[in-house]
Amino acid sequence: MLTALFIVPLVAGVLALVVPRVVRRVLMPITGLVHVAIMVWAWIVRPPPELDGWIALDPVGQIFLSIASVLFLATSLYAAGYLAEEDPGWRDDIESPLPFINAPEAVFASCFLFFLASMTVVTLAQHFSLMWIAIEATTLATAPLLYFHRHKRSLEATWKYLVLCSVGIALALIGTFFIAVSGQTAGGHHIPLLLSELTRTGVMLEPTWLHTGFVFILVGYGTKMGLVPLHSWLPDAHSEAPSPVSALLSGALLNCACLGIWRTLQVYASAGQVGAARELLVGFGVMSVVVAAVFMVNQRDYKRLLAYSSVEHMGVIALGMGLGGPAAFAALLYAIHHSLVKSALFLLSGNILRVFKTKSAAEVRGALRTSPWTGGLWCAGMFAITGTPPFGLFPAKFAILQHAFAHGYVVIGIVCLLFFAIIFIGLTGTGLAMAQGEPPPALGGATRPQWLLVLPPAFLLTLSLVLGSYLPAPVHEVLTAAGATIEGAR
Amino acid sequence: MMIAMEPLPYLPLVLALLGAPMLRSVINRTKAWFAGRRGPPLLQPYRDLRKLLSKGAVYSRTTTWMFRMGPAVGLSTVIVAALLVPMATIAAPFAFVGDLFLFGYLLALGRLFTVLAALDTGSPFEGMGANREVYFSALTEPVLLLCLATLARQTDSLSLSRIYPAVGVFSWSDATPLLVLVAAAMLIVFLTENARIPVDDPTTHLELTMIHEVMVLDHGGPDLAFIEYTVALKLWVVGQLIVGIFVPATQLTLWGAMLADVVGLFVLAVLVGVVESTMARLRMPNVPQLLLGAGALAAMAWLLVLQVGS
Amino acid sequence: MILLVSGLVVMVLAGVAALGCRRIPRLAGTIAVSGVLSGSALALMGAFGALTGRAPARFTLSTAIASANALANDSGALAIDALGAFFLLVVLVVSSLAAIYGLGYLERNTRTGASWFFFNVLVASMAFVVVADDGFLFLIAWELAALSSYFLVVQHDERAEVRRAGWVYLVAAHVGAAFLVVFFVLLGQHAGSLRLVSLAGPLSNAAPLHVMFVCALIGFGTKAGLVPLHPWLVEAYPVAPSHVSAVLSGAMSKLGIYGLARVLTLLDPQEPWGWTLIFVGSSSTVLAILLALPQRDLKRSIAYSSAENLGIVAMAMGLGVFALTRGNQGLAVVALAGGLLHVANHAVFKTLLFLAAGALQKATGTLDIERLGGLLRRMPITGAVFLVGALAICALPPFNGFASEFILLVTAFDTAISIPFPVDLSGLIVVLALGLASGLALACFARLVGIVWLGEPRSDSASAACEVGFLMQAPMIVLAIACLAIGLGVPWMLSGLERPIAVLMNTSSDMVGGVLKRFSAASLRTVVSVGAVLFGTIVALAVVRKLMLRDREVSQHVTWGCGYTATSSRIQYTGSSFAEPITELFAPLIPHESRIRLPTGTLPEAAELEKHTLDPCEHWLYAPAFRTIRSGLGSLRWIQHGRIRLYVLYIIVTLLVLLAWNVG
Amino acid sequence: MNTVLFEIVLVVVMIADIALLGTSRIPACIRIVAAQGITLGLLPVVVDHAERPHIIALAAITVVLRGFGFPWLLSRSLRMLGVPREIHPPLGYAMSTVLGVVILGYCFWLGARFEVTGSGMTRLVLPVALATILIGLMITIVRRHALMQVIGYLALENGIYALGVGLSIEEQLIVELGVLLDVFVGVFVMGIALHHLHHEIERPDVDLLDELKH
Repeated sequence: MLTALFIVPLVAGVLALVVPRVVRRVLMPITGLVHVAIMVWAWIVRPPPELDGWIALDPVGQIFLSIASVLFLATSLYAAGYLAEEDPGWRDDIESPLPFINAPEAVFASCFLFFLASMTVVTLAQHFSLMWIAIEATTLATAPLLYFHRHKRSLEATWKYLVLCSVGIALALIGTFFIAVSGQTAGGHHIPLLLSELTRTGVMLEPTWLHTGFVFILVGYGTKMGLVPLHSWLPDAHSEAPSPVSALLSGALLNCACLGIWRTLQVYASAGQVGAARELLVGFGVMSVVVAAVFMVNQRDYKRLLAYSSVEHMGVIALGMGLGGPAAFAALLYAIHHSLVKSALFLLSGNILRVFKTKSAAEVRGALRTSPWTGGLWCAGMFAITGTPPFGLFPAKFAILQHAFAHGYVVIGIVCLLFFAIIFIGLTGTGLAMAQGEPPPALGGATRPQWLLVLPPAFLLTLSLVLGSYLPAPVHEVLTAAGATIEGAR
Repeated sequence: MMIAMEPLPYLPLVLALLGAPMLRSVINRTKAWFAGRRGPPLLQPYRDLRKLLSKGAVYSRTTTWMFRMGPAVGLSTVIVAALLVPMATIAAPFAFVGDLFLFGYLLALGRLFTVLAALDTGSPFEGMGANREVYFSALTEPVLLLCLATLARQTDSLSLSRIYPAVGVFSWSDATPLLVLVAAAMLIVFLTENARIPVDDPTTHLELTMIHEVMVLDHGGPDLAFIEYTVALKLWVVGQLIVGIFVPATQLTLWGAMLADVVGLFVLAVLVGVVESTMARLRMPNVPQLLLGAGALAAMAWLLVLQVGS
Repeated sequence: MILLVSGLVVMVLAGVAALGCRRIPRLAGTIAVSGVLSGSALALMGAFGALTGRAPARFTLSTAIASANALANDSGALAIDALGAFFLLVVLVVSSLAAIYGLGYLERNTRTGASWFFFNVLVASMAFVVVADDGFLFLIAWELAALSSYFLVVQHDERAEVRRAGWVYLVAAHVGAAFLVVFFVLLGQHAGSLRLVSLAGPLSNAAPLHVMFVCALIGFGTKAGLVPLHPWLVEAYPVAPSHVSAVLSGAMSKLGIYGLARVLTLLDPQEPWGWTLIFVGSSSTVLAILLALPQRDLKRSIAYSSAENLGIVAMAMGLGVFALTRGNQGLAVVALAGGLLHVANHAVFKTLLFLAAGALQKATGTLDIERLGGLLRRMPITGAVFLVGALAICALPPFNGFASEFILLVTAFDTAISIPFPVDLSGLIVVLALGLASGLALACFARLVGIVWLGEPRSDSASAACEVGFLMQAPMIVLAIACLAIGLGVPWMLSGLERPIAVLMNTSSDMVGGVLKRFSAASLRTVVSVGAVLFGTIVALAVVRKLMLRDREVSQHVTWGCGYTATSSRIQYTGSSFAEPITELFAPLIPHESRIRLPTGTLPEAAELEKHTLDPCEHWLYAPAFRTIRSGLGSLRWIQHGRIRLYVLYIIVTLLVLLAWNVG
Repeated sequence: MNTVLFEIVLVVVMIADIALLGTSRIPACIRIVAAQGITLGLLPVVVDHAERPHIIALAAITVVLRGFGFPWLLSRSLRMLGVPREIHPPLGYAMSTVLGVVILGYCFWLGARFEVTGSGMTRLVLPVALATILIGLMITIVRRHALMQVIGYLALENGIYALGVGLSIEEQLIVELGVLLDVFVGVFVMGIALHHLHHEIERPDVDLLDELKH
């Protein structure tokens, strides 16, 4: 049944290439719905491993799978509305004099579905190679999505995304080799690259190879995850992609890369060598927060603003992973809420872009008046993403900071708080000004909301709000179990 | 300490109510003597008051009840303030911990109403006077508190009725410099509070240079009588705080001390007259400097007290 | 406790209902306000037990929040003791009155649904702050209050200055909360739990007490608006709708004091804290009132005076800390009583002033005092209550402001007399600061009353003003009566503070009660009787005056202009010139920017002088700091230069460095 | 396994790396990478005695793809782009060569830190593979021509392949498949992107793609 999780979108993706347009637009949400249904079913029955244990649902994977699944459902609904609003022919670009055209919608829909399939495999994969292949496949599936609007900027973004992520993924492959070798040298017999095997026999792994493997994987998947200074592609790609794609990239894809690092950390922890890895993660985390702050103050492009905010949040997640213990739990909680909120924000930014026809934050004014729903949700999202209660990022952030202080990372805690404040200033200063004030007179009065474009982000934000104040017991259990996997009991 | 029920403590109040206008006569006579004139008769202030009280009134159309309230509130505050000040060894009718603050704040209340009454007329001159009044009093208030704090620390007491008799005891043998400083600072406060030279000139005829007089330009009849009486009473009451420092009340008999107190007040009045005859009014921008100087004196006194105490 | 929680829930639900029927503004307002009133009534009934001395009550919300926060072991708990009940009373009374007023104030507005929703959430979350037993819940409620009040502040976001003010407020609130996060993190780490109310006892000396205190002071001081953390307040209070300004200043700023008070129960007071509080408090007191003086915007001036009054409370706490560390329990009781009483008093008269300013704004459409004047004739009730508020805030007897300042002055003198060097200096500082501040406050409010209410109107809108409706008058009248009632009923008020102070000092309420009783007997009762005598004298003199004038000729004429009869309203003294001499004297403390155009040439054109007072903290501290941060961050922007080749280089260099570090 | 042959192969790979850094004409670079690919295609055969048929098959595919498929694609793209050489390389050819040597040194230093047991590995595998990887990356940095980026990437993939085969990891099939997928994604998708790039910018210079920044 787990196999169905990725077979369904795969088949749907192929179908999307051939079916007529009306069916295609419905196909995406339906696939999302089926996917969510299977995902929920998996929460209830806890299915056993499949394909010789290469595919299984463990707590960490389950969390990331659920995120991807829910996000996909929301974004696919949005995408249906989005595609309906898109002008199919040549049209004027908002930032340059040259006109441009969209890529075929069929390509978009099928890549969108392939993207889901590949992400699903990432979350389910128990074998390092399979996971690597799946992450590679996400790159493959997303590149055409990025280049949906065929103009120079999106091409540039796609090019950078491709080159940098390919380099990253290649490094991750090297890391995977090194881990394989570390198992090979242990007393003449081979430890397969299955997660369960590696964690079971962790102590037998050869440390030097393991360390080096981790470094390669960290740099490799870290590139995909957007950790500073490996993040350079991220703001470009996230800001130039069509909004539903940005939402999925930021909300789900970064998590997949994060999962890659998490898996390696699991092996590391079982080998009892987790110390050095932690320092690296903490370092990357802090650097990401700091550098993201640099670009979030005075950021003129609001989609880039959101993209840098993703860099920051990935940094915080890395920090949480690095601190370990309850902070790992918090990091996972953080990842959940970040995904929900950031996707909602990207979707909303699409609405704003549609109304105001500009990505320059300075030219967007009075979104609350032109489109009250979008504007209101945008404000809520701004507060949610900066970790303001009652949204769920706050408890997670608090817990991570608490452990930073408790584990003696006092300076790091203070630096983080300082830069969180700077980020708050940068983000709200730009974001709230967009919602408030009088809109440019050319736009006219309030427009009726397009429900397909408003409900998905509203749903995601509500989910974050609810989970922020009430975390159901099963979720809590799974989170705890997942957090414990990088504990390094021995 | 409680509210006095027997008649004796109210005697100083009666004295004040009766004798206060006389202080103004003494000042005027002193100034007249310096100017080589004979000056008005000693009872002239009483006559003025009677005359004013028997007149009708003219009110500006701009004014409201605030203007009419001003003089009454001003007079009430000074009368009540007089109830807090001891005379000789007689404790004030209301004597309690912290009465010195109430004294200061009562004067402030009266001042506020005078100021508001002035502003109520909408006249630019009265506005100016009001402005100067609040400006200078903002600077005198901390000085007065500091002076009283010094005395309080010296006598380990927080009530005027305890401080003043005690000042008489220790006074001049062991704390002369301290008392001189306090007295000097308080003299400046006294002159400012009562709108005398060198801060204000009550006899000037140019509105632009006035402080207190310009504020009451529009008042007439009984209201003006209230104001004139308030001025006189304030001279008496605040003057007592200075005179009290010099009178060694506990060494004298009750009546002797009372007499000394009254005499002291008239000496003070003469002193004011001398100051007014020999000095010119300061330029307005220099007044704050004088007040800050008084503050410096008071601060010095405080430091001396600390030195002694520690 | 159930009553309390259900009261707060009622409030929030009413807010949601108001949001639901936002298309009918009048209905929305009515629902929301009745929610606030009934909720407050329920909550106060619930809290009554705590204030009158039964054991603190506890209530656990649910384990849901507990699980969201991985570590706090007793998350989600609410508890109330006497200290919390006192602040709850202040918060809810102020909010209820402001809500009634708001119903009249927002009468003709159309977009009130959201406004009422946020108002109710604000009130409920402030109440939650006070009853939160768990630091984590405290933070959530704290931030929620900040957030909802932010949306209230920016209600008129079409104006640029409102947006700016709102944003400054938001940033200040966030930065303040960040310090609180550090405080709570350290608390959790060293105390083992985040309990605030039902704690086991003060924290041991092993914890970094000083660091924690400084964090708490900055965090809570920002909310209270202590100098130099006040600039947000003077931006946000004036632009908010007036009933919101009243709640912000009357209730919300008190939460900062509540927080500080809690901190004193959680940590063992140390002597340096006394100095810090005295220093911060006295500089707040003097600087804020000095800055209140030259403001042209009426509400801005009142907002500055808010910082002044919270400074007074901080000084009271400072004296209390000194007395505690020196073991002088009696003095500590009196100091803290003065502080808490001033909290209540400030809530009363500052709410009153903001409400009256709002009425003024509604009647005239402006808050620029240079465009007002002569309003006492046109709005007699509002004018009278404003005067009462002004008298109270200038600490003039017999109003309530005097009562608390009097207690504080006595404490300061007592400190100066009875505690040895160098602590006695603190008493002197307090005396001087209070003396100077009360003189300046007098000047400030004489100016506000005189320029705004007296004289002749300075603009058409001012001369066309008329009195506001009953819904707006009633709360103001209640507050004005409260000013006088508290002033005259101080000894009885103090006995009500017995238990809160006992909680604050961690001692028995009998001891506290005894001290307060002695203090009342020694002076407060007499102060009250002097007040009564004063009142009687004034009435008597007024009657005498009336009788004298009864049969005489009383005529009306224009104001005496020293011979000049063609007076107009423009000839009046202006607010700016009223303030100028004093600001000039303190010029080194008050930066200003001026633009001057001198008359030149043979036929000179009109000359011009423009002078704006700036906030020193803003001008010398925050603006440069933010500029530095901004330019510092800006100088790193080259990192993202757009050259893909170098991006690859970043990856390689990272890899090589990590490899060398990890393997070598 | 034949150690001598193995080492000869590695040395050839190494020489190709340095040559790549020192060559300015892009067709020549394509040929060098192709040669490197073909040489590497022999590696599994050398290591594994060619006993398993699928190894042979994979080796054949590798040779065909790396030696002929990709070079053909690249040559076609080059013709389309129309600029056959690097213009104003950010780092000169002489300096690039020196850099290549430095990288080699670094990799040998690094390689010496690893404990090499297992079957079929010489001490040369790790440093040479790593050096190829790094030099491939270096080429993307010190060359501005868009095609050179792809070539650099191809060199990187060659290095990974060498590493995977040389370390003879248990799941050999996975390694081969992975590397193939990787190289496929890289070259094909980049090729498509190159095709579009040709329409958007006047010359194939990646430094012209700097509109998105900050």
